[in-house]
Amino acid sequence: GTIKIGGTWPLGDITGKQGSMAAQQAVDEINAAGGILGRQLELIVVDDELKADKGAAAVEKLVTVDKVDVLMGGMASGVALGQIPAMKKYGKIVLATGAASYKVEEALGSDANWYFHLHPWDYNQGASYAQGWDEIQQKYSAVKIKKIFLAYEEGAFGKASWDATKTLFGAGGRYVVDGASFKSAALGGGDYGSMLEVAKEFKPDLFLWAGYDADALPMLEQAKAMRFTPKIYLGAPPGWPVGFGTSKLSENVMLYGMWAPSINEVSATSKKFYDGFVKKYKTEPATYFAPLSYSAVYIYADAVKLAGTTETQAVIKALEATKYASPLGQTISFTASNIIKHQGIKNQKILQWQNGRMEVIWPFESMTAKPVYPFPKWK
Amino acid sequence: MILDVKKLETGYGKLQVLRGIDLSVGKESVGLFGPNGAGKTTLINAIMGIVKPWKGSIEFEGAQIGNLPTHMVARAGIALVPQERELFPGLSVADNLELGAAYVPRGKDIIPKQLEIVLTLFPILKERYKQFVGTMSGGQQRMVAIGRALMANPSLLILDEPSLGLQPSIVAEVFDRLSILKKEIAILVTEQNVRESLKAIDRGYVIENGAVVLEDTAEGLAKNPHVVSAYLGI
Amino acid sequence: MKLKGSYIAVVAAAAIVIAFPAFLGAYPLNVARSVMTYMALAISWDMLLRSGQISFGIAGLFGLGSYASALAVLRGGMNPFASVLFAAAFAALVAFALGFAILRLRAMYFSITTLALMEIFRIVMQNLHDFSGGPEGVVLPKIIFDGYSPALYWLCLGGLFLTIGVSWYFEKSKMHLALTAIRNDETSARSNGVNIFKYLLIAFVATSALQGMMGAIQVQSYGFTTPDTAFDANFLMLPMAMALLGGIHSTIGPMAGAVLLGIASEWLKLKIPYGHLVVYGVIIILVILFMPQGLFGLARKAMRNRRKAGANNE
Amino acid sequence: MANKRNATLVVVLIIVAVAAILVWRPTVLINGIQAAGLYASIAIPMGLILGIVHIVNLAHGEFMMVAAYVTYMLCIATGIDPFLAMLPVALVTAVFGFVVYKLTIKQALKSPELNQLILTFGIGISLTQVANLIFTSQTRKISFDYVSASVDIGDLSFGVFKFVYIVIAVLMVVGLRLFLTRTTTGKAALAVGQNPRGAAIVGIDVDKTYGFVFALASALLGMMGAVFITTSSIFPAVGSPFTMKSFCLIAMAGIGNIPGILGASILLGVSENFLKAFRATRGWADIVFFVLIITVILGRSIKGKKA
Amino acid sequence: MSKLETVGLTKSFSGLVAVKDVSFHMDEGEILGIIGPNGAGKTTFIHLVSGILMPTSGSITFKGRDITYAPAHVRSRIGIARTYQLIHPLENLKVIENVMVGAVFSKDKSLKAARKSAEAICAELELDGLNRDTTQLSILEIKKMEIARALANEPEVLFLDEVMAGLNSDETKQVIATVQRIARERKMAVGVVEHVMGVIRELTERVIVLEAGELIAEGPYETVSKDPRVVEAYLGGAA
Ligand SMILES: Nc1ncnc2c1ncn2[C@@H]1O[C@H](COP(=O)(O)OP(=O)(O)OP(=O)(O)O)[C@@H](O)[C@H]1O
Ligand SMILES: Nc1ncnc2c1ncn2[C@@H]1O[C@H](COP(=O)(O)OP(=O)(O)OP(=O)(O)O)[C@@H](O)[C@H]1O
Ligand SMILES: [Mg+2]
Ligand SMILES: [Mg+2]
Repeated sequence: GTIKIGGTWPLGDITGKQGSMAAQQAVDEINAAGGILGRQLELIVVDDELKADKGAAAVEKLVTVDKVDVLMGGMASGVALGQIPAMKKYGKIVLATGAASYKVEEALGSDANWYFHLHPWDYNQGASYAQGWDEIQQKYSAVKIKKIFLAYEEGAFGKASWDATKTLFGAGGRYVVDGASFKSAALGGGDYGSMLEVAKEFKPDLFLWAGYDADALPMLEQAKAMRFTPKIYLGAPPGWPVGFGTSKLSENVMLYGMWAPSINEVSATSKKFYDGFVKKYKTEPATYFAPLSYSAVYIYADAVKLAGTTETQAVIKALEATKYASPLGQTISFTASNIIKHQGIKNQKILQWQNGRMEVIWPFESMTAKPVYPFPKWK
Repeated sequence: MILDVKKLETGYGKLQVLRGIDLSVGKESVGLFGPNGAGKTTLINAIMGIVKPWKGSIEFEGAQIGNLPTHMVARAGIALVPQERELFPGLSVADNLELGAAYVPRGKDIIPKQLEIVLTLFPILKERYKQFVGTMSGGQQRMVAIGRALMANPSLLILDEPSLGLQPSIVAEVFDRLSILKKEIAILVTEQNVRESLKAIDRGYVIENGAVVLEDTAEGLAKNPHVVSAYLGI
Repeated sequence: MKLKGSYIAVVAAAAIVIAFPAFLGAYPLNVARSVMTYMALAISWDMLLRSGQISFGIAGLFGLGSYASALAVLRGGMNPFASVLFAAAFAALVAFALGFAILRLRAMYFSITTLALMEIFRIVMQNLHDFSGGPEGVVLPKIIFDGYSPALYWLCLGGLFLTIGVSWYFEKSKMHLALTAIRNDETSARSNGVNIFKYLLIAFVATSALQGMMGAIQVQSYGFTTPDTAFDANFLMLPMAMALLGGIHSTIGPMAGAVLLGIASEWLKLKIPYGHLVVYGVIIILVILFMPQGLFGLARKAMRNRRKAGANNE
Repeated sequence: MANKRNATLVVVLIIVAVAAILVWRPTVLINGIQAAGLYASIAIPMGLILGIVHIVNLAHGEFMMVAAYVTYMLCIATGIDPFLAMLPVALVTAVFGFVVYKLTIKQALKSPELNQLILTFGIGISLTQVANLIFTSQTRKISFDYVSASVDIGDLSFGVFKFVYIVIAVLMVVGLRLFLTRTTTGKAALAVGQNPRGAAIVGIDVDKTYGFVFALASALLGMMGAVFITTSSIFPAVGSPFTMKSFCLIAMAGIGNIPGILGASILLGVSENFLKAFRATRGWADIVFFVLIITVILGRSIKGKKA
Repeated sequence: MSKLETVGLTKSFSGLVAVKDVSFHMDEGEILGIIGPNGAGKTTFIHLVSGILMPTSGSITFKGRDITYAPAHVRSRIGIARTYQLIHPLENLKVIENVMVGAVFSKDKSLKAARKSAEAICAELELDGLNRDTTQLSILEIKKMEIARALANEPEVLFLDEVMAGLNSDETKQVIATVQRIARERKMAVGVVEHVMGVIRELTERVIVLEAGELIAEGPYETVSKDPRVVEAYLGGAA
């Protein structure tokens, strides 16, 4: 029979929708190349609807009804928390493409050796950025950062970013950190005035906002109206609006991320993934969840090949030996994080919008352009 | 004949109320009597297009109106004082009266003249011109309802128990007014206050159990023993 | 005679439902839990609706119950089972206190106020970072019954049975007269000795306790809660839609509606992975347009017609 | 009655405004009024429908979302400015509102209000999800230079473009007030709202009036949706938070009190921004919205009891 | 001894004084007529006495107990019942349940006992088809049902606000006879508001006349109906 992969993503959201599409793309590619161990792969996707109970039911169904060999997917931490009891019960291999919150790791506990977390934890991300800015400042002497301001949305994502930023940048007195929350436009907010006022008063060298794509342009517009011009204007949303690069305001805005089409230039896998995706679906991958989910399928397929079986313990062993040159422009392997044993990606990328494209400026090994600094003052 | 109802049958849902009513009104005042639940209001609702006829026909000034929606019936020239009054509680007396005329043909032109008539008939309405109708007493609201229908200057005026809740002196005035009006327009009126209304009508029908059981002139009815015992006792 | 027959039917149905774990797998049990949770919320919402008050606070009390239970276990070291009772009592207490202020409100003003209260609960939980975990919520050290599916199912079923029982009592006792009178005509009710405030308060407190209890059962079964999951607007709108779909002002109606919508949503999702919610929305629209009385209303009508037809034949 | 309600709102409003200036945060007023304009101009069309057709349109925000997408597509396709698109979009949404009314809401008018509530909830889900299928959840936004128009007073620089919303709101209030109290059609609409059967009896076409009110409200909302895309990103769920906000504002003003909606919006906008101006209270800004609503509603009910 | 007494009872609605300084009393077993022009304040007066509205000033005592600000349901429980000028059926309850409400909540009867006494009252009023929905009733039946519901409260004082309005004379006579009989049997004080003078003449021993909120005349109908003020303000030429 086929090797069955069970996927749960929020199919109504662009992240999950394209994540599941990219996973299907990988499955098709592998099947076209003859499958694994002479068997074809089959992807069964169930929508988690961004709800914990639905996500849990999806896991129960995939395991007990469809009898899948492996589970993958995921985006929101809240859903992952709901799924974990069911996952624990069955001990099936899980390749998680989402769930950044450290709470998820707490809920998993240290025994969950079947859980392979591809997506970095929130604290991994923070540490990675701290490292990134250190290295950038060393390399480009013009870049000097002392004061960092974080604007964070009121929800779990923003709050986690704020906690991580405070501890990672605030410690040791290297940086002066301040922050203010705002209500994301994605949740009916969209007024950044009072937050920007605080930011402007603080006169940060680096202004970072952690929100959603809906906040990207309106925040820039309001910042411009208030003549707020930090040296670095940096955003960390999970995705960007359609055609953000075509806006004049986008020029030289920096961003945190994992993937951009420009990585095609430095990674052959990325190019293969990108071209395949566009050809198959006639649209661009909009967020990193697509290449990440694509990677999850390949990582599992490689492990099964290596193990020569789909038997759980053998595959876990094989997965521990993973070295996958992913479309994210970096090689993925699993090492321990704070609690769990199998953490995949730990570092992020720093990118910059230049001429309508997202260019990687750090890490230097996958760099596609030099940073433009400072962020140009408004005309 | 201004109104001609032939073999009318209708009811609510599956419940049949009218079982073949024949009735006509010319330039005169016609009374409609009958016990509770006989179907008087139902007949009026059918004429107004509030309930649809099942069988039979309703002709008004030579045209079939049986299937017209209510607002078209009103615009054709029939004004109604409903039993339940059906006023606009959150609008003032002024607005309630104005709306009585606003949607009938040429209604806007006659507003001042009709207003004069109504306010003379019910002086209290002039005093309470800006009061919300919802806060008025039962009888005052009845006056607004009668006034609103008069505003339209209709060719057929239908009054469903106009005296309900009115003080005796005003009841008398209303019927006086109807006696004058009947020279110009057709009037169809239902009443439990038969004694008073007989003074104002030319002819009358007695309806029982959804059918006409008696039709006679006002004098004829006043002498009819059945009418005397059932309707003129008090 | 007839009464006896329906008792037997109810007991038989209950027995079958209790025995479900014997022949159903983990997945159907999980779906059933979700359906039962919504069912209990729908019934409890309907119980207050019988007085004419449309509460928009279901999700608020559900969420409050979730947090009360989770925090009692986490911060107070309470036994998980005790925490379910504690949550119900806590929700009842909150409802009792709030009831004095808000039960004088009617119609849309009552609805909006309950909605606003729900938002306030959510914002408070979101902002009390140290106590309630803030936006990221709290994770329990372990879930009840170690996640054993049948046990979780029975726990949820217990909550549901209790809800049905209370609702049934509301239907059969003088609560029925009181609530219906209040709904139909308060003035008339008052003039006939109905202490409106007292009965509204009883109904509000009882339904709030049930909603809080279901929230606690949910949190103990999943082992975590966050403001977004605890106060999810779905816990507000779906129970309402279910009750309406099945037929309001009854116990059986919301039950039927919950089964129908709950299973339909799961089934649609599997059949139409992308875009099932469009169909879901359309189903709601169509049912309201073509079955304004709900399933139960339809059945009632059919029964009445049959009885009439029978009577005519005699 | 309505005037009294407004008077209360005005008094509270003045107190809050004075307090804001006292602590010398002029931006509290600026941001507050800008936010208020947006709230009010979205809520007013809903208030119109609620006041006359007595329907709580839970798809209200979704109607605006549709208008926003229509505007977006139009602007992308033709390159015109959203302000120019206002009229064609209003036309489209008027037709859209009318069709939705005819196909669905009209059929449920005789049912209890709860049916209408759930019906419009279903319409809302369907609209959001259709938009999600067509456009995905990824947001869209066109940038316009004028949105960042700015004024400097001393050290203070602030955006002025968003004042456009308060202008729109005021125009709506004045226009609707004139329409409802001075024109026969307006009075007829009120009459239909209070007693449809009575309205039919005097010759008012009830169905047409409902359809008209729906179309009018949708047109207003459509214009609003067109302007909305200048300052806000759009995505399928963009409208839904505004449904609840609008509903709350209307309740605060009292049903049928359209000027009150504007007053309530200003009160809320300013108070919200007042809390946002301080670090300690920033996270609680949302709560003020709901606390105020409850306070005002309860306050009114107590006063109503006494009267 | 007076059952019910008011002293200086006044109610104003933002300026408009609907009931003005009314002092009156009602005695055991008497049937009192309350008449007066439209808008005179009769309904408002009953609202005040039954607790649906609270007075602006003045006091109300029932069997010596001050009840000026007692809530409506309390007054119903201690023995004041009423009907409404506009009908108030509880349309989601069956006819019998409508009547039971009065017994269950005013007299704290069990459902069973309440059903029994409701059936008895309905039989007395010749109201049958007790398992019907109220929408199937004619006006006469609804009015009977509302009287039955008020009687199920087992009141000592009962107000009837235009209950005969809309009934024909046959039906009116029937209702009058029943009310008279029950009032006598139960020694109940009854206040009757009517515009049909025949009813007042038949039914009442004593009449009070309100005009513009004020009590302008009091006495047997025969005397009052000849009072020039009453004739002018109320009866017109019709008397
Ligand atoms: N909306 C309705 N739905 C169902 N049945 C109704 C409705 N309206 C009236 N009926 C029934 O139809 C019958 C006739 O009622 P109708 O109101 O026409 O009588 P009526 O002669 O006007 O009596 P009344 O003197 O009480 O006004 C009654 O038995 C009544 O119960
Ligand atoms: N809520 C209110 N607001 C303002 N005025 C009111 C209110 N309720 C009643 N009124 C006024 O008080 C006066 C007395 O009304 P009430 O209903 O008591 O009269 P009534 O004697 O019962 O008259 P009717 O015989 O017409 O029923 C009327 O003028 C009425 O307009
Ligand atoms: Mg009638
Ligand atoms: Mg009266």
